[in-house]
Amino acid sequence: MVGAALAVAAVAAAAAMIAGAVLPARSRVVWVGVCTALCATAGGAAATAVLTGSSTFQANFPNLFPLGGVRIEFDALSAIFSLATAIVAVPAAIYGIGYSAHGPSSRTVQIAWPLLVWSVMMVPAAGSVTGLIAFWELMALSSLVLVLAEHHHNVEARSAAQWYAAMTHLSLLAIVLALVVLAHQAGGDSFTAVRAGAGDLSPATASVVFLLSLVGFGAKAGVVPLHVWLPRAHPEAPSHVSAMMSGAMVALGVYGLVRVGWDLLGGGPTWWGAVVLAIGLASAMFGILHALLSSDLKRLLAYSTTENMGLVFIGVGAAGMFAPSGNRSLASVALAASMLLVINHAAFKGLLFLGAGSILSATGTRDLDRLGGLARRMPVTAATFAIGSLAIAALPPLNGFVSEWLLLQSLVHSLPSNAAVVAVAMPVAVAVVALTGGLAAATFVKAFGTTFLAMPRSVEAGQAHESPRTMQVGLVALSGVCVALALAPTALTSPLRRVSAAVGGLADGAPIRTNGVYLQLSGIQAGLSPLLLATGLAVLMIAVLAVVRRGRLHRTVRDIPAWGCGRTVQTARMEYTATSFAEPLQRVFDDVLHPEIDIDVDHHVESRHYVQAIRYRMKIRDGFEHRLYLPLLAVARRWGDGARRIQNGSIHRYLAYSLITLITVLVVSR
Amino acid sequence: MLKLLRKIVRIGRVTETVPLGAGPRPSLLLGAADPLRGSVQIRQVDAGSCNGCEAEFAAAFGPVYDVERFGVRLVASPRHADALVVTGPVTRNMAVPLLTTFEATPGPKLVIALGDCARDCGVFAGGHGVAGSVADFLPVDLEIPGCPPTPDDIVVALRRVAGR
Amino acid sequence: MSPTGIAVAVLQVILTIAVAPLLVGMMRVIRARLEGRVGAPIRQPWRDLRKLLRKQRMVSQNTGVVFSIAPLVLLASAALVAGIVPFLSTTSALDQVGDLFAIVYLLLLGTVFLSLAGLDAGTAFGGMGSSREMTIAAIAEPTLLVAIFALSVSTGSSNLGAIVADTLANPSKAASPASMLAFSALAVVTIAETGRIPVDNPSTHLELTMIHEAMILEYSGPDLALVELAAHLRLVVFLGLLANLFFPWGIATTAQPLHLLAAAGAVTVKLIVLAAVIAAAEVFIAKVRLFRVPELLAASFVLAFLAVTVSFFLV
Amino acid sequence: MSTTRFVQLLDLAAGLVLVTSFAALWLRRLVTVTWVIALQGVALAAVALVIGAYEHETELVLIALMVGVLRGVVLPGLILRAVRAGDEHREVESLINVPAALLAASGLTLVAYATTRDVVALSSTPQVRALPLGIAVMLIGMLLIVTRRKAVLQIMGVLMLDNGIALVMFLGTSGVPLAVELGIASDVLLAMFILQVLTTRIRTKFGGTDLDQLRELRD
Repeated sequence: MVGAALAVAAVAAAAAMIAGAVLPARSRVVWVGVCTALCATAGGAAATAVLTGSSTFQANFPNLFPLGGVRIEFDALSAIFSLATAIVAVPAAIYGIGYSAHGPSSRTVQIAWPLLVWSVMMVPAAGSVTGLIAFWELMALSSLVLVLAEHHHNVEARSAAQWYAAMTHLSLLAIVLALVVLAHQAGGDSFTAVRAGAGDLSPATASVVFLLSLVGFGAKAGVVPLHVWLPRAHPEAPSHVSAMMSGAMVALGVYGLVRVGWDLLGGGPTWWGAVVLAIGLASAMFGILHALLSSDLKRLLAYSTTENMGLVFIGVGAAGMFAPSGNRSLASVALAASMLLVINHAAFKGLLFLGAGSILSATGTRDLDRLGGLARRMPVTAATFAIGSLAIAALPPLNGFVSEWLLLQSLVHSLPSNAAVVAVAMPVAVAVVALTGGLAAATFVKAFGTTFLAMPRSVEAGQAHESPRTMQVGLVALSGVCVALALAPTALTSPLRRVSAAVGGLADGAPIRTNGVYLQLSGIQAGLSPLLLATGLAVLMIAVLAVVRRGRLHRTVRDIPAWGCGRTVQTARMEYTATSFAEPLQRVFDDVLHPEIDIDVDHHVESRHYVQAIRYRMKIRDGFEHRLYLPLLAVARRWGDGARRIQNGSIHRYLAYSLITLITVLVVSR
Repeated sequence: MLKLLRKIVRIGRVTETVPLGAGPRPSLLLGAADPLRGSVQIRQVDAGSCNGCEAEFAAAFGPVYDVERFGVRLVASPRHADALVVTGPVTRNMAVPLLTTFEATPGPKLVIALGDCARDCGVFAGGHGVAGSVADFLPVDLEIPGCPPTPDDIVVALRRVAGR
Repeated sequence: MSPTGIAVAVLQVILTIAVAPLLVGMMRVIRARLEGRVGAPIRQPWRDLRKLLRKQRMVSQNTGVVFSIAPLVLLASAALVAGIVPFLSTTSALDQVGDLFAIVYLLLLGTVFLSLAGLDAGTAFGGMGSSREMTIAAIAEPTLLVAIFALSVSTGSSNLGAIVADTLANPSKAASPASMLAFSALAVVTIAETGRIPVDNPSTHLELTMIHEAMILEYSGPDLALVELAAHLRLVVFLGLLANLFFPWGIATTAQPLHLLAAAGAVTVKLIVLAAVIAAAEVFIAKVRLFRVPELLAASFVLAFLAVTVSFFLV
Repeated sequence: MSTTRFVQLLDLAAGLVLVTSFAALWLRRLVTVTWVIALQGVALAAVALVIGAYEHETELVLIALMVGVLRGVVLPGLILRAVRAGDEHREVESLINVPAALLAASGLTLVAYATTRDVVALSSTPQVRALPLGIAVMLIGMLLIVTRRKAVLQIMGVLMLDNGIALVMFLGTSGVPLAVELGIASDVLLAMFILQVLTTRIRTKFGGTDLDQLRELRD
């Protein structure tokens, strides 16, 4: 069953790529979309089979590459990530049909897109070092091509692609190093062999491997300080690709980290978890603060991805801290929170990026300060974006809340603990998660409010139309997933139990128990029923409506001007913009963010007491980029300039280099 | 803080204990089924007043007259209001805002013209910037004469509106 | 989820809705008395609400669905919380439905909807109110959750019923430093979240100083009634939480009518005391500048943080 | 006094010492900060009193009274005079903003707890378990000294630091004489500091501490 589904996925991906290569532009987009959706569905089916059954699927292709084969090992940990991929990929592929029709429909893009979906699906399925690296690189290359999709009319895309290429290869380098050390020690390439051989590693080597994989996979997950590519690359890619990258691809960073650190290496000392937790805390805070102050919709979503990956890291790190001190049931709760967040994040971030794509294609802008009033022009997009916003802000009764709740429960019940570092870290972690939650609510009130409510702030926003059917289908499907995950997270209890059983170094047992309605945690006296919360809210709203019956005595007056304190006309310029909405919080976090603010005042020609115009510009630099990367780049450039002197085009000199090399080789290999 | 506490204890209640006007009066304005009975929210509009009426109006809400005890309260938006209290002659610049405010008030609603200027432009009648009295623009339900009216007058009038 | 449990929950919702405006009316009377005035009678807020329900509803152009459903969500979320918090009895059916975290996020849901409604009309003041409300809500969040952390450390659960039962069983816990620190932290947050002085002035008429009022400038008639009732209800919910989490005495542990009656009396007394303290304190302090509010909330955060540290290390 | 009551009272008094040090970071008016410091002195005295009463040590009770008078009344009184003698800027000026200072202080508290874990684990008497509070107060006192601009506030920081040391001594040692000697010595030193600041302030304001001119002040 699992094998057949994976085979269907591979065939469908191949069919999509062939369709992308040979069909004419018009039908190409449709067939690529359909085949990609089929590929993702098949992958999702395989993942579901593994998560609901109890078997691990294995297959060997020993002679796929000249030097080694590829092994497929599809266990519950793989499956949960493949499921997340399927959740975002199927709607994104359908959405892509409508989106690409008037946008990125070129052959290159249409070939790269199914390849990306398939490789993201298959990275977790890889059961050997070679396989993992092969799929990883396929994923990196196809996504790089897709980031460059719109480079013709977008200069930003080129610089984004450069950053992305550099970071992704740095990441690959670290991953290859880590895995090669592991495989070398184990004397085998398959994960089974590596797992068996990891026991013989010295603690120091294990820690080095762990840190290398943390760098490599952390860069893919976009956590601080390796996040710099993320807010550049995700906004520039076509929106359904952004959804795929943000919803599913970055999560593979978490997959890799858990797989290498706590499955292959079998877990390590408490400080591994502490480091992951610290990175998670920093990423969550950093990501949400920048998302809050960003007025570019897709950039905001990209920074929020950094935040969410930070939260996932917090869960993984907390689990990594609990497990060595023997609190394994709590560790499984923390891990379950992370995994649930990965699934939820795929659903709501995919949804929000698709929504952003609809807005972008309807208005041509993603600048929040130029949007507004889209709710009545694009009702489907507005409704689905609202669901996504509420979900990502972790508000009940939507799905984001369930994972946030699990995460908080696992952090809160860590005390009393006998490890000092746990005792110190957990209050800080709870505070950061709480602040992140509050700021996320503010961020998405801003994002939804300034995009969809009130009056349009530009002509383009005023002339927007609802997007084509296929795009709406994608949006509605993903919001349906969000709602389903919100009302019935209990369905995920046994899959999460299998995941925690699969990660031997971290967790065991059943993190969540359920009787179908309530969620109950192992070892923690706490309950939650998202379904009953939603029912309660709905019942109370209906009750209020029935009791009050607004407009019973008097007809409701509609379409009157808003009350603006007696002023005669209301224009969109009087509205709060996204920038002004975030201004109080920007002031609060002034010392952390150091925004650059320019205010230009133009005075009236006749008297300087009258003001003609005031321009306010606020720019927030990415502190890491500014302080860490740019100096590094400057150093690298200096080295590059030095190196250029060696290469001056003179054939004589090249011959001389050859001679010197030859002599050196002779001397060395004497 | 201690000083303030001592002051509170020493001064006690300063509100006039004798009810102003005679006893509670039936609402004269909206009939027996008066929805405003016992609760009147007021939005005050200065249509061009000299601020004399405002000073007296504010005094009516102060500790001594305390019209709030009859269920009258000032609010910040005409959307929350039941009655508009308009002061001053309606100046050219305030005519449109006054009408906007009236339109922004949900019904059933009342308009109260406070002071002589609001009734008939008072001493400003025929002035350059004056567009007319309040009645020229809005249906006035109640007039409070005086230049300015005393807080007593204002309290009596507002009690009629509140029916208490 | 037993029928009696559901009955208790429904009873709690109805009682808190009935009591909330009266409590606000009482606070206004206390304030008036301290200012040397007589003040409106205690039942005045109910009169106001009744009148608002009979008034016309106005919906301005540019607004949409959000503007219409925000009052419903706001009131429903506050009412649901009123059903979950153990006001009368620890046997409420909703106890396992949501814990303290669920309560915090439910209240945040209401805030978020009201903020969106403030943006919906597109007026400058509405946006200003929303922006400020979200600012305060966001930076109050850590205090709330860390205070909950402190409470649940000693009990081992974040479920309200469990915390209340635990305090009932060990009365000395109420006087422990952790509990007192958490109480002060939650008290500051209560003031911030319910828009009282020194964070917000509920009776201001000056738009520039408004937070809560600015968001609802656009509501009229029945909508306004719902928003105001929800605001009253949130105040009661917060005060009730403070009262019963830290001083749970008098609460019923069964669902017998007599016990419930006694519990209703006890919780009313506690609410009156807390409300009176807040109302009296408001006379003595001035509203702080908006950009000093973070300092206030930082202080409350520190209190909550200390509560966690102390509860873990000292006890 | 029963043991549970003793633990509660001790925790309460020691907790109050810590909370007052946070309050001193939070408040802005110099006069209020001085009052808070005085309260801290009283709380410190209460700690000594509680321990003395529980262990029936008359000496410790006497010391408690002395500490209460000295740190709750005399030293704050002197500081108050120094504050009043200062210029009109009676608001705290700080190098870092208030929320940051508060967060830093909570971080210091955590550090205090984390570093004293081993000591606390060694003997778990209620006194020793409250020991981290004293360390935290010391650290916050240091923070106050480092971050504040005014000499008066730095004096208050020193006083807070001193309170922290005294708290640690009350909680950590049962050797009373040492506590007395150190405590008195540091108090005298502090008084000297304050007088120095006071005279400097008077000098900057009136151009010197010339006695004749000072007499004019009285008239």
